[in-house]
Amino acid sequence: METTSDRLLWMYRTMVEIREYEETMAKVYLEGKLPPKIQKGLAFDIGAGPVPGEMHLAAGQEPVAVGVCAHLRDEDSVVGAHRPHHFAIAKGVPLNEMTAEMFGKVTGLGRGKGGHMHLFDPAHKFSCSGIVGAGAPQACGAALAAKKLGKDWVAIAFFGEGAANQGSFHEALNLAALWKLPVVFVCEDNKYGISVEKGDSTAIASNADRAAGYGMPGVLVDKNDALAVFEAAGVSIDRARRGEGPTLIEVKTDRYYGHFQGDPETYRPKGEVKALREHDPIPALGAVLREQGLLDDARDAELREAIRSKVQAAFDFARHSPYPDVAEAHRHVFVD
Amino acid sequence: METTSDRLLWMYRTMVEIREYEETMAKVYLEGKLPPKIQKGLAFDIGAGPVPGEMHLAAGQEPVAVGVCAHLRDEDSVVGAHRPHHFAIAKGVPLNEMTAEMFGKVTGLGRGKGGHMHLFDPAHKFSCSGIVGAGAPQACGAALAAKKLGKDWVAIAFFGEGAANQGSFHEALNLAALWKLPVVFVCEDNKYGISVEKGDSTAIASNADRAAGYGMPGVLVDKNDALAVFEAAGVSIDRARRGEGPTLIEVKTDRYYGHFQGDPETYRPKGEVKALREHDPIPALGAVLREQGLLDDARDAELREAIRSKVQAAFDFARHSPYPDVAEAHRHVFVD
Amino acid sequence: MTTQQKTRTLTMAQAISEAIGQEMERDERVFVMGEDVGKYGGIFSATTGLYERFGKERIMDTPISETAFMGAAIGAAAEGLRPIAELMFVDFFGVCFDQIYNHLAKNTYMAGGNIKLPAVVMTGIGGGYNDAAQHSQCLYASFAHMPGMKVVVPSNAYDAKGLMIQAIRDDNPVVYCYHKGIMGLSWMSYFEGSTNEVPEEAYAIPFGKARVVREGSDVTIVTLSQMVQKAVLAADTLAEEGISAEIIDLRTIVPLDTETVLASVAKTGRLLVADEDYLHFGLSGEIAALVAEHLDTIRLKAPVRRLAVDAVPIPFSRPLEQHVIPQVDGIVAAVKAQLATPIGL
Amino acid sequence: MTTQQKTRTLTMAQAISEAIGQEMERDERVFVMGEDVGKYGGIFSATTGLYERFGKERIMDTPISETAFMGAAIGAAAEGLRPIAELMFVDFFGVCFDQIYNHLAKNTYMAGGNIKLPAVVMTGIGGGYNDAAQHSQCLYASFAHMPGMKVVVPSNAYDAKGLMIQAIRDDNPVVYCYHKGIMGLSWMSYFEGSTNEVPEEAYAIPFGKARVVREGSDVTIVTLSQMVQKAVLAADTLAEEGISAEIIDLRTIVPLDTETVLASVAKTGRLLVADEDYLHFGLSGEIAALVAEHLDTIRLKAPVRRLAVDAVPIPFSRPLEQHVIPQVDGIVAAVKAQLATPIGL
Ligand SMILES: Cc1ncc(C[n+]2csc(CCOP(=O)(O)OP(=O)(O)O)c2C)c(N)n1
Ligand SMILES: Cc1ncc(C[n+]2csc(CCOP(=O)(O)OP(=O)(O)O)c2C)c(N)n1
Ligand SMILES: [Mg+2]
Ligand SMILES: [Mg+2]
Repeated sequence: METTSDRLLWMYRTMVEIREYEETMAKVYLEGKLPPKIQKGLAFDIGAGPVPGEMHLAAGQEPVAVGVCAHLRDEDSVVGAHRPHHFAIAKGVPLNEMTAEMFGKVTGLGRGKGGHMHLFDPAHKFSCSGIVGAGAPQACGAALAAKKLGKDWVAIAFFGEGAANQGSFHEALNLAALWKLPVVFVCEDNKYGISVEKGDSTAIASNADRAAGYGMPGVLVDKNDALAVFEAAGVSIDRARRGEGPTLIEVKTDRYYGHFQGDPETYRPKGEVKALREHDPIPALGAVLREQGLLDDARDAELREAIRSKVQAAFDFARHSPYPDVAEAHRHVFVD
Repeated sequence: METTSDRLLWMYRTMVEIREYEETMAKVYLEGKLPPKIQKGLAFDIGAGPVPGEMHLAAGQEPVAVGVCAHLRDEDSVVGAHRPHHFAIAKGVPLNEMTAEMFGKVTGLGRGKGGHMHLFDPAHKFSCSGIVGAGAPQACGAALAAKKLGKDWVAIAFFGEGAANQGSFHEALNLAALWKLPVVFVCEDNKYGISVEKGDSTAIASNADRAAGYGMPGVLVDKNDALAVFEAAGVSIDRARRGEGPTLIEVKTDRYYGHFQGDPETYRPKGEVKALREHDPIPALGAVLREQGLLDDARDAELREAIRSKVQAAFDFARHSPYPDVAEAHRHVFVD
Repeated sequence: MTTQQKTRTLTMAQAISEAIGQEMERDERVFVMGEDVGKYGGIFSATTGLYERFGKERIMDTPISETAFMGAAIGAAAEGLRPIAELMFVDFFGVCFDQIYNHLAKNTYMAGGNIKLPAVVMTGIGGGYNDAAQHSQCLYASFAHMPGMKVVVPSNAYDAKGLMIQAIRDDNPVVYCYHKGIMGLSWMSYFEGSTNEVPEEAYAIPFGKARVVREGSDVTIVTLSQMVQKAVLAADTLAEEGISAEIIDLRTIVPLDTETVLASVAKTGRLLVADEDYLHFGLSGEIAALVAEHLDTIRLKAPVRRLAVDAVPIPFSRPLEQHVIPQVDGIVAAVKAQLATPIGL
Repeated sequence: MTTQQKTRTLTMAQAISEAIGQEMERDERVFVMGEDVGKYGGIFSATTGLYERFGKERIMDTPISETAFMGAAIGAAAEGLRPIAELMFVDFFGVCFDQIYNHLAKNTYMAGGNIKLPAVVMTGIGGGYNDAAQHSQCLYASFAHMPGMKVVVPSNAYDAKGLMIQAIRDDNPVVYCYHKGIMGLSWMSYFEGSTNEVPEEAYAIPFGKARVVREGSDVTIVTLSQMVQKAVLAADTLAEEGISAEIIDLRTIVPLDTETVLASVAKTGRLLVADEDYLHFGLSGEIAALVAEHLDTIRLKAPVRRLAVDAVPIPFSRPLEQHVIPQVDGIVAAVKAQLATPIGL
């Protein structure tokens, strides 16, 4: 990614890829779960189908992932949370192994033992966790390592606005600021922590205002826009890379699906998602690209087709990969 | 405590009492520890003497305790930390039972089972904990109860500047602000968390500046002065009592002893304590009282004598109380 | 319970929320705090319908701040309120365990009995639906290991209601663990034996009384929570082969009904502990040790056996997960192996 | 170890800081984080002298933010560094256990072995000096119960050094528990048996190998940490009365040397577990269960016995504290009672 146009195009393509991925997953996830095994009262069986277990999709939140990761290198670390696909894709985690992991296949990133909230790709320095708020301290550790190794690597901690009320948020921000660690904290404010609205969980309107409590810059990106994120993140990441310390960014973004697949979303005002989707950030960036002559219908169709194939291939790879042998369950508690 | 002069006098008397208590404890604590049991290399035996175990004294920090507690009633709650004597005394915890507790006697507040970091006096709504940062969430609970019960009680959480970097601090402040709880958070900045200076633990100079991150008032009392604390606390406590929500106060104060008795204090600049003691807040408040005609040498001598007797009586009570029978060890894990 | 009582079949989730609702009506001091306990009705439906009935002052959604609201439960309980704090998944206890085990569980003791903390920590446990290593654990033994908490682990709706009412009325901290796979949720396959007849009126089941689910003579299966339902299915299979298994549902592990366990093992001469928690340093060891301490009065016919999650995190992949969590056929196999391993004389 | 080696008598604290210093010299990636590990040298002197030698970039005082620095240890270890994070008292684990048990301990597994986390969590354990309920616990079993951590519990300076070096070199998370009452601190009465001869050069003691401290024929005392020193004194007393006790110092509880335990109990026919952790659902139960699972090959002469802290928080008051923590005379009495309780035929 040399020029800005390259990056813009990369952001667009990656957003399309994330969206395609999430929409594909939303469909595949339902396979085998509906109609469920005959059992009284059962409407949906979370443990069934090719992708069992919880599933948190990030459609709508693509700008956060691409706007930040457009600035990153392989050696930079990203720590995500329970809703990790957009970050993983933007960080370059290979789709095949990532998808296979979510199918529980031996070809997966973690040989099937991690699952969708536990994607580890050391080659692309990506990790995540199902525990809300757990990632920020770990990102501090990656940043500390960079500093100790004399590298100009940065670390990104992504988390939700709900996570920003966890004690770990506070501890990590204080540590990062105190030790001037090359870490950027990126809070995705998608308005909800499961069913709880931000106003019912957070004493102030923007987490960016919490940065002052650590003597670090706080930046609010108040629209779900890849370019806006790109700019804010660029400044912060450069700052971190120069050794000038951490930044806290909050981005207002939108969650198009339920908290997890199967979420009845009764807490959500009717029509909210429809309204949000009218401000879809992907066509918005597409329009910018078109204005700049970087995109037209033909190129768009072409890249979408390529992405569809790539995503399809990943799901095929996952589907056709074998499950691990049960002996695998007893391996890797410890490295040998 | 009706008039302001009554309160001023109370603060003075209580500071004298706290100081007398801590100085007496410092002496009694050493009994039986020095010279130690003959054992190679042993200079001091923490488990020996009438008051075994850790001992954290608050001499020098009296203004924080009295300035806040001068505004409190019996029904208001105070949650302290590992250095709790000044708060307990200012909250009206009876000296006899408190001292007996530190001696491990059956007449103690907790029948000897708590010890110096675990003083519980439900009659005066005082509690504390040896876990740094643990008190603030509990104070929120007391405040929540007041709200639910329709009472105008307030709760105070006292903790050190070291504790303000714990996750619990952040979580409690957010909860209190979000739920508009009648709680006042009071941070004692005595410059050290054991050996670690504030600048080596805290990313910003004053925790009062962290209040903005919760949308609550933050107040810095930048001198170790009872009147200054009294004023700041009055405003905050009244605000809480009126149902207008929490406040965070930080007070710059001074620790005259080591972190715990036996602390070699090698991390502390030579002469620091001596310099601090030159600004002793007790004679400072005494001078104000004298100016206002509330105190003279005779009254001072008289009240000091009364306090000395009271403290002496408490230590005598503790000393002459019996130890619990060993069967006591198995009681009160659960209430009956 | 008299036979006149009106009963209906309820899921365990319904039984729990009914119990909480009845206690909230009886006692104004009872209230609920937790993540998504309000409008959502609890991720595992333990509070369904309560928000609508009692409003947001008594069914309180919290920020994702487990330390803050567990601490708040302590402070509120000390003032005489009776909070129920939901820890959505027990797996999250690591972010707030200090408040629970160092304070909620110890303050009464350290206060020499001068304060009481009538709080219920209610939490979802267990795996089997592929929620992986951070959302599938049982962990009840980690609470039971620490002094000062009662630990309740129901296996069915009837017990769940009576034990919840007892938990709320108890003046001590109670950790109430419901297994997600027996709640009777509409989105998770469950063991139907857990959905059973529940009286409409409030009733309390005393703590420390195990239930003999099924009498038998060849082996005692000591178990709890969802595993009770698996043990029942296993016993059916064993019975077909002429093996008679006695099943003991512990129901509470603090207090632990040692008498019922010892009497049963004395009778059958064989002990199998079937547990979904981690194998080592936990519940199954405790039950085995209990028997080992009584070998002067109990004559064993076979070595003790333990089935549990053997020293691995819960793997995500479905075949691996089903392999590491003991299943019905594993119980059957363990009993048969035990019968084939006599203690030599 | 050859006999030519130069040895000196060191306290356990000296042995630990020497081990860390030697490894830090050998390997630049090793560093220490924790509260008061720097200028102060560690509250229990586990890092004494290291700040002066290695400076504040490698001996890092942290804020009182255990979650932050445990998390930082994970992140740094994933990048190839080898952090040693001191949790000042193990009692504080409740504020940061999520980072430890859900992440440090599980990430390698969830990554299918694709990442390694060579971190040491070093922590002070134990009571006996009246530090009350929140500063006197052992809690090693709570770590050992969870998969993914090795757990080391040395009883003397020689072992402490070799096990610390092994811990630092191990590519997996290791929880290293030093008992405060055997560190040989100048301000706390200690068991002198823990201060012993230690070679100057670096050496590693492999994990999972218990040490037979003393051979005997009448009873096997399985123990660890400070309790080993108490057991030795108890065995001296017992020997005077003609009772021959074999003492096994587990040294590590994950991995657990089951072979040595089983072989010894098979020989003596009696097992006493002497432990300073909580009695129920913990270490003593695990050891008892191990034997109970092998009753087809082991012939017991007496029921298993366990000595540990019996379901109460550690009380502050000196006589109560000394009563609830097993002492030398308690071990003596337990062995005698065991000899008086034969298993009838
Ligand atoms: C410590 C912890 N508490 C609670 C949960 C349950 N939980 C999972 S996701 C979630 C909401 C998170 O909200 P937010 O941080 O805003 O992220 P979003 O889901 O909106 O992306 C909750 C409460 C958890 N996984 N970990
Ligand atoms: C969770 C936790 N971490 C560490 C400690 C050990 N410790 C006890 S007091 C203390 C320093 C506290 O500093 P501060 O909050 O400033 O209070 P001060 O001692 O200065 O009054 C530390 C680190 C503890 N008790 N609890
Ligand atoms: Mg959110
Ligand atoms: Mg301080």
